[in-house]
Amino acid sequence: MVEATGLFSKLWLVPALPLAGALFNCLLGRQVSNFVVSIVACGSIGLAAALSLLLFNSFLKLPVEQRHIELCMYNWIPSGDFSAPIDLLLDPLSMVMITMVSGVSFLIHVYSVGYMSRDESFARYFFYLNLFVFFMLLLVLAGNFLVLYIGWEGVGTCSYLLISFLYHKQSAARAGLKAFVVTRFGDFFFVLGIMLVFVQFKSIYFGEVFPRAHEVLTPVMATWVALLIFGGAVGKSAQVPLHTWLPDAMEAPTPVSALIHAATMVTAGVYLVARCYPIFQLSPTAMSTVAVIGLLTAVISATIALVNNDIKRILAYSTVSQLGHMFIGLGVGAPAAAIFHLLTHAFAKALLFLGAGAVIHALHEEMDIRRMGALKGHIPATFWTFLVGALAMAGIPGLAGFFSKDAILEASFTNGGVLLWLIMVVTAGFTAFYCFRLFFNAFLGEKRWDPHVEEVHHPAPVMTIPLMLLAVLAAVGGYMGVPHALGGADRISSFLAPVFPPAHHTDGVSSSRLLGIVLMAVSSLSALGGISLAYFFYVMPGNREIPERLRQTFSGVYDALSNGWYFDKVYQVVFVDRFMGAANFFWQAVDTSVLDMTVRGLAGLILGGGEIVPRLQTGLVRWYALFMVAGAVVIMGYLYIF
Amino acid sequence: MEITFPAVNIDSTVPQLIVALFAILALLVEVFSRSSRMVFATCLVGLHIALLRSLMQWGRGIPYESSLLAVDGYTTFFNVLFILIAMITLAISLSYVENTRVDGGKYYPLVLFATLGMMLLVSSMDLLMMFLSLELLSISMYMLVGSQRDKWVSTEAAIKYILTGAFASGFLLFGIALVYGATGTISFSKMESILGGLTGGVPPMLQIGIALMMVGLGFKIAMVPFHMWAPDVYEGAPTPITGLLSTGSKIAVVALILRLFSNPFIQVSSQWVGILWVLAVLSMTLGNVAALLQKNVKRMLAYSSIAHVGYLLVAFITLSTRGMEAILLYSAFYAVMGLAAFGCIASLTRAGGSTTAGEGERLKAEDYTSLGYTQPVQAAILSICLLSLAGIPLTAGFIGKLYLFGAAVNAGFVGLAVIAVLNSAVSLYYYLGLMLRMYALPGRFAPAEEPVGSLFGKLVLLVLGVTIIALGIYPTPLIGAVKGAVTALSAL
Amino acid sequence: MLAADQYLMVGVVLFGIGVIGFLTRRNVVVLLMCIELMINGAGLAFVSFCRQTGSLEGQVFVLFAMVIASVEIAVGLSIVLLVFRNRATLDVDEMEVLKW
Amino acid sequence: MSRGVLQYAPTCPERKAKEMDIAHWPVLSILILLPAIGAGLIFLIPWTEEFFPRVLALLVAGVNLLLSLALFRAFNPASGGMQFAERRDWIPDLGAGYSLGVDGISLFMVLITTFMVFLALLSSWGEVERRPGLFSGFILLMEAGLLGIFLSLDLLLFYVFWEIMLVPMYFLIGLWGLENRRYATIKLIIYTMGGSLLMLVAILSLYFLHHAQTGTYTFDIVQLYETSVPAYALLPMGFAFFVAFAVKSPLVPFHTWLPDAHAEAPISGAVDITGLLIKTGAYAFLRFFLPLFPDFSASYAPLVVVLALLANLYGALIATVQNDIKRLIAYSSVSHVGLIILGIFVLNLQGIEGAILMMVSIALSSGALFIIVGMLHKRSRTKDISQMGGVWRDMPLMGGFFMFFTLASVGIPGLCNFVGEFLIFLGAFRVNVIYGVAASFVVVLTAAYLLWMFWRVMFGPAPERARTWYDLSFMETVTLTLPAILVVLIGVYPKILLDRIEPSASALLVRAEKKLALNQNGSGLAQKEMLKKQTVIVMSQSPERSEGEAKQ
Repeated sequence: MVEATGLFSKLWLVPALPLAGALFNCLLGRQVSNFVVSIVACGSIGLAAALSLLLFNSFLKLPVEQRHIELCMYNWIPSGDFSAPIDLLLDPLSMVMITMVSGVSFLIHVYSVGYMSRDESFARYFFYLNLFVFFMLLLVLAGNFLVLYIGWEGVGTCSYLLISFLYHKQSAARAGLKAFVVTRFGDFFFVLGIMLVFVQFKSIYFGEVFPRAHEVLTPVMATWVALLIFGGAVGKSAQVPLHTWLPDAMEAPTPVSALIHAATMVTAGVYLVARCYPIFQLSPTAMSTVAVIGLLTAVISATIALVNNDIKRILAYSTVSQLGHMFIGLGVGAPAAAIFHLLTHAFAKALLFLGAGAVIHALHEEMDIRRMGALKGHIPATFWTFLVGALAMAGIPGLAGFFSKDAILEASFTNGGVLLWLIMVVTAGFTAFYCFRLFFNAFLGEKRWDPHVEEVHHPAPVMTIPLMLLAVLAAVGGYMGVPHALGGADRISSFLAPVFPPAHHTDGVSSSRLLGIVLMAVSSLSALGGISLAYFFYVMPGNREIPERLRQTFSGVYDALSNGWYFDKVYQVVFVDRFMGAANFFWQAVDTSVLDMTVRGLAGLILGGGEIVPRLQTGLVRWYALFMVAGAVVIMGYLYIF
Repeated sequence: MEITFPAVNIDSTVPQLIVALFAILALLVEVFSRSSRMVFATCLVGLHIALLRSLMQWGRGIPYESSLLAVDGYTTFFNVLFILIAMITLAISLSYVENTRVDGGKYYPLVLFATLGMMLLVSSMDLLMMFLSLELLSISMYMLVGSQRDKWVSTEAAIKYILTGAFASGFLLFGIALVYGATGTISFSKMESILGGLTGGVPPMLQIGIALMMVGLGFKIAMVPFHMWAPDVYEGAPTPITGLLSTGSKIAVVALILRLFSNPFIQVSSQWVGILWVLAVLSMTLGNVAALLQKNVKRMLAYSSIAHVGYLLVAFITLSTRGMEAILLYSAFYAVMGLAAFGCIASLTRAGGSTTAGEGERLKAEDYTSLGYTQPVQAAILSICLLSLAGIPLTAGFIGKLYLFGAAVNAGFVGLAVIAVLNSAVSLYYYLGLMLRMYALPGRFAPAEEPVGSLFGKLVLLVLGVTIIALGIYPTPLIGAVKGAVTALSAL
Repeated sequence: MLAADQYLMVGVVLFGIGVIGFLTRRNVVVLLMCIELMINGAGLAFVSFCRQTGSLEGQVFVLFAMVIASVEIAVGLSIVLLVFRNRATLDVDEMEVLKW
Repeated sequence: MSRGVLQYAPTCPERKAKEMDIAHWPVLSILILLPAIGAGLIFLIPWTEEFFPRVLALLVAGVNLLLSLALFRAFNPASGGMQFAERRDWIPDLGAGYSLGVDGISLFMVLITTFMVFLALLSSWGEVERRPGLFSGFILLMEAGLLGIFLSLDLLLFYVFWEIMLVPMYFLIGLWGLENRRYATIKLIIYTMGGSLLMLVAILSLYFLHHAQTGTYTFDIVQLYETSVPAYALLPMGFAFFVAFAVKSPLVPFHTWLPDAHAEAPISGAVDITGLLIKTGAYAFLRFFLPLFPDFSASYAPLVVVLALLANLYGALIATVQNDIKRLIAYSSVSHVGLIILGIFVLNLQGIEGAILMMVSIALSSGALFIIVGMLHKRSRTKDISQMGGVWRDMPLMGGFFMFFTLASVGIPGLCNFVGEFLIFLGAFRVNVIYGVAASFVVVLTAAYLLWMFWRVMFGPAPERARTWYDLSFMETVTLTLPAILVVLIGVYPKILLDRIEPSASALLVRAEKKLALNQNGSGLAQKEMLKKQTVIVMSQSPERSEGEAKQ
């Protein structure tokens, strides 16, 4: 481990700048004009992005063995043998992450300036957004588990705040609550994981835990630790069975969905697992669990996306399924590929969301793809950029998504087996289909707009320019990891290699070039198939009723899909209702009845005595005398007996 | 056979004599100058002289053996206490007597006679002396209770008191007779030696005798089940006299019981400790429970004083030095609290003695609503008394209870102590309840009301209130005195 | 002649009559008389004990007891007068304003 | 650093110079007396204008706050012993002394008390319509009593303050309470008085027990710590103490007085004070129960822990379905208190430090929440959540504060509650995994009920009458900003507290362990276990210590 020197000692500025921006907008945002607010917000993030690029630059200059820089700010929680300092860790993984996070969030900030321009709580929005970026950067820069947890909870909180940003909408409030509580459920396991790590290692530093993992942990313990941490990841990255919050989270303003629920926060789970990879490695059980969960998620959400009609929800489900792909990548031992996919997906999906935002914006908050169409002519910039994004997402050769996805596919073929690979190929086809179903419905075909839309809003340049930049990234982003199969150097995985112990994982070095190429061809074909099917259904005239007929014939399946496989309903019945029932029971029956009644009863008894006892006091002298005599007799009797 | 008249050391009994003298003097003053203020002055002067005289004996009790009177530290302690009680009673009576048209000329001397009775009772060393002084005390109390001649409740209280009282003293007398018969003597000291030498079982005659004496004495201290008279008489009697009843006469009898039961009868304590245990519990519980919902404040305090007798008994049955100290301490405290409390009620009386609210005496609890804002002084003092009676810390009552329960715990009567503390928890309800009522925030249109009570009376009350707090914070001096008195008692 | 304890018996009986009378009769004056009976019963007991123990204290006691009794009766009667003036009744059961 | 023994007078010569400024005058007595005197003045002087007594009260509270800050500055963090100790005889006949002292545990109780009292007076400034002067008098009285509890080193003195607290509390609820106040006051008395009077008996028996063993009568806890309680007396005595403290804390099932007390006390200030009042229970567990009855704590710790866990989850569960916002927060503090007690009775360093931090944090976060509810009540005249909703539209500033403190209570890292919570979880977890799991699960419930409450109050469509609910005034903003700053400070830099708490906490544990070792011959399997745990803790002090011993 290397002490931070030179430029690296300024590392803390990367998260600090967004924080500063956030504080400014929090304290003064209501006083200053929107312009100042946006300058401060975007400026702070921009500086952070620039700084991280500089860091990247000088980081690449370092020799590989020195690419592990820690910067300890101060000791946060010292208690006996436990101590959790605030320390930042810069290694290839976090380097890549901060660059991506700061860059993407800068673009989205700029976009938001245009998108939110008419919102009255402009400052509040940018306060939340900057705060989110701060926590996200802290998360990826964390040097120990607890700091990571700060960022982890922080981004969750900001996501909650931003989802329920439109506070007057009950649905938004509900979605925010749901998002927070569901992810908190995952965090519960994460906390346990952290404590278990401490109990095992007597330390929570990444620098001390991971190197010693293989000697400290017994296989069983390793499984426990890994699974607990993975629990956190499942919650945050919306994996089955905790995926239900993400689609609802689309209540948030679209840029927020782009930033938090596509590019950055939801990928934190992937980052976490990648970060803890040395522990996961020790437990095949954990690895296969990760893979299986990922696969389930990928398939389920992809299928749901096939039939959904809400433009943002389609993208949300697609996000979930892509995250599933990343977890598969991790599960089959290709963490670098997973991170690679994380990056490309971030670009592409951010692009798609922003494009969707532009569409929604254009059609006056219209979200249903059935009431769109023929936008090509109206908002060309959006059209072209969206096309790039869709292609990249579908994994058309040459674009970013292609390389990363195929890296994972290849790894899963070699380590996971043919069946896994097949399912993923089919899923890739689904992906291509729903992406272009969305695309065609929105931009091509005839107008199906809502009558009240007489003319479309044209996005301001602050909105289109980020789109274009992202489009470029989505297009060329893949070339950081051209596989060896295609004669590339796969720089990304070699760059990340020091983070992931060179155990038995085989991304990059595939068994043979031929096999690699074959696999790519097949997956590309399935993608093209999906696209052409979508084209056949939604663009070629006269075929629009085919999907209708399909829907009638397979109505059962359709309902299942359109209801998201009934997850929400089941949860409502099984958990929420039960919980409320129990709570009511304990309150009514136990607290106010049993416990309270005992007290009331006691008081009543005593006060009742207060009513009765004085009644002996009849006011009659002879009665009193009688009492005295009785008393005398009793006493004499007592003395006589004892 | 010849009668030997015991030599009486005049010097040692001067305080008592002074009190007697001035009582008579006061009567004469009343005859010649018809002003009750003169009588009042005479009595007060007399009491002051007596106080000085007995303070001169303070500490050094004259150690001398008489079959009639013992004059020792114990007596002196109580003499001082009783004289103080008498003074306070007079002080709080002054405005009350004038407001309620009581015949002060008879009233003040009677208070002195009662005091004399108490003093003699404490120092009496044989059953005869005891009986006589007890009767002196009781009879003057009978008359005092009835002294508010134009109020029926006062008269009814008097008749009830005298009927039940005389009935009780009948029991007492017969008990004395039986004890005398069983032991053949009426002198405590002889009796002690005889009972000490008692071989074999206790003769039934003695048992019955003790039982009957317990009836008689229990009546005077209003111990359950001989308490029935107390609430009625307390309610009917003129308020300062209620104070005297609940403090002076009760404490005097308690002091006597201490002397009698912890010296001669200690020999047969196995006989009566058990029953006293039961009676203590009964007194505490019944007193507190009955006080809970009382609408009449005087009556409420009457029940609470029954409960306090229970507390005293708790310490008494430990029969330990610690217990004795606790009892003396607590009776001193209780004297201050009780007098102050009834003093406040008395000083809230308006001229023209009808008993409806606002006009005349404040008796019903409703009359006390928001009193803290209309009559701040009395309300404040009364609250201090209530807190002290409830045994809230930093008041005398807490220290007293601490000693009482401490004695019980020390002697192993933990169960009894637990019952006692639970009782005082219950008692909080009515003490604090009254207090809460007194400070209930007045409504927007609370009727204005000018303060009542003479300045002199308020000053006295103020002194009492301060004393309660002072003793609660720094009781050490009093504790020293108490220890001296108890050593004197056990030295016999 | 009679043995001492027979006097005692008479005393006890007197006392008992007094008690029962007090409990059963309603006229205030009669109640006072009953008390007188009780006290005299006690006195008789005293005297008889003197005979047994041969000491004189008992006798002295009796004399004092008589005096006390008469004083009590005197005070009692004065209060009874007061009652009668107020309420024109001697029935003890009608004196129950103070209760509970 | 010196541990185990309590030494009066601050150690560490190199800090002497710094301490000279206040160390040589009885700062603790002044802390207690000042508010008492202030209250006395307010009660005794017949004020014509309600304004003056309130200003006086505010002044006194402010001075006290500054004084306690000076105390904090002069406090020697390195020593685990009692500092600024004062000892005089009070009732020599009983051996009761007037002895005060402050250590790392009580220091922060004192600070939070003075702070919250000041805040309570600020917040109730515009809120009390009737007799505000009298009100602030009672608040000052409470402050005196609270500080007395936290500072007294003499069992009798402690009991005196403990009892006396009830009176102002009773009046605050009884005089200014809402329609149901009578019932609330009765409950308050039945519970707290019943409990603490039983404790009085236990105190007395301990006192005589100590005399029987050593021949000296004393209430000085430092000496009473040495008393070894025989087995037959252990259960009843320990139980009496336990009940008294558990009622104050309040621990389920002795908690039902709290929701009423909170709900019926209309003035947020009063409620804050209640919030402080219930800290005395937990504090007493630390200061008196643990060192006095370590063997009781050891043998019954599992039971207590289970009870605490129960309280923790039960409170959260019931808070979920409350419609009265005050009751909701009251139940949430029942849940938090369960956590605190858990931290205390897992009997290790993290647990205890966490518990202390938690006490401070709850006082801040819940206190602020109560203040906000009070402000809301002042405008909306209702505590019924269903009457509210959409408040954010008209009161965005208050909404922001409300959100902030809600998140603090939810336990977001970076805000105060998280640190305490996490340490408690950790302490529980390393004693027994099940404890840790059960305790940690509350984070989900807390989030659920608090954010749901927030949703129902602040989000959604606003009622029409809400138009009249003006946003925070300047005074109110200040009132809320002060705790907000502390919440962040403690959340971000808890080291300030932990450094000072640690020596005292470990001294506490070491003492308990020592006494336990003495009573070991009295045997009892649980005690042996406990001893093992203790050694774990004490070993865990030394940094050079190989892992593995903490493997459960």
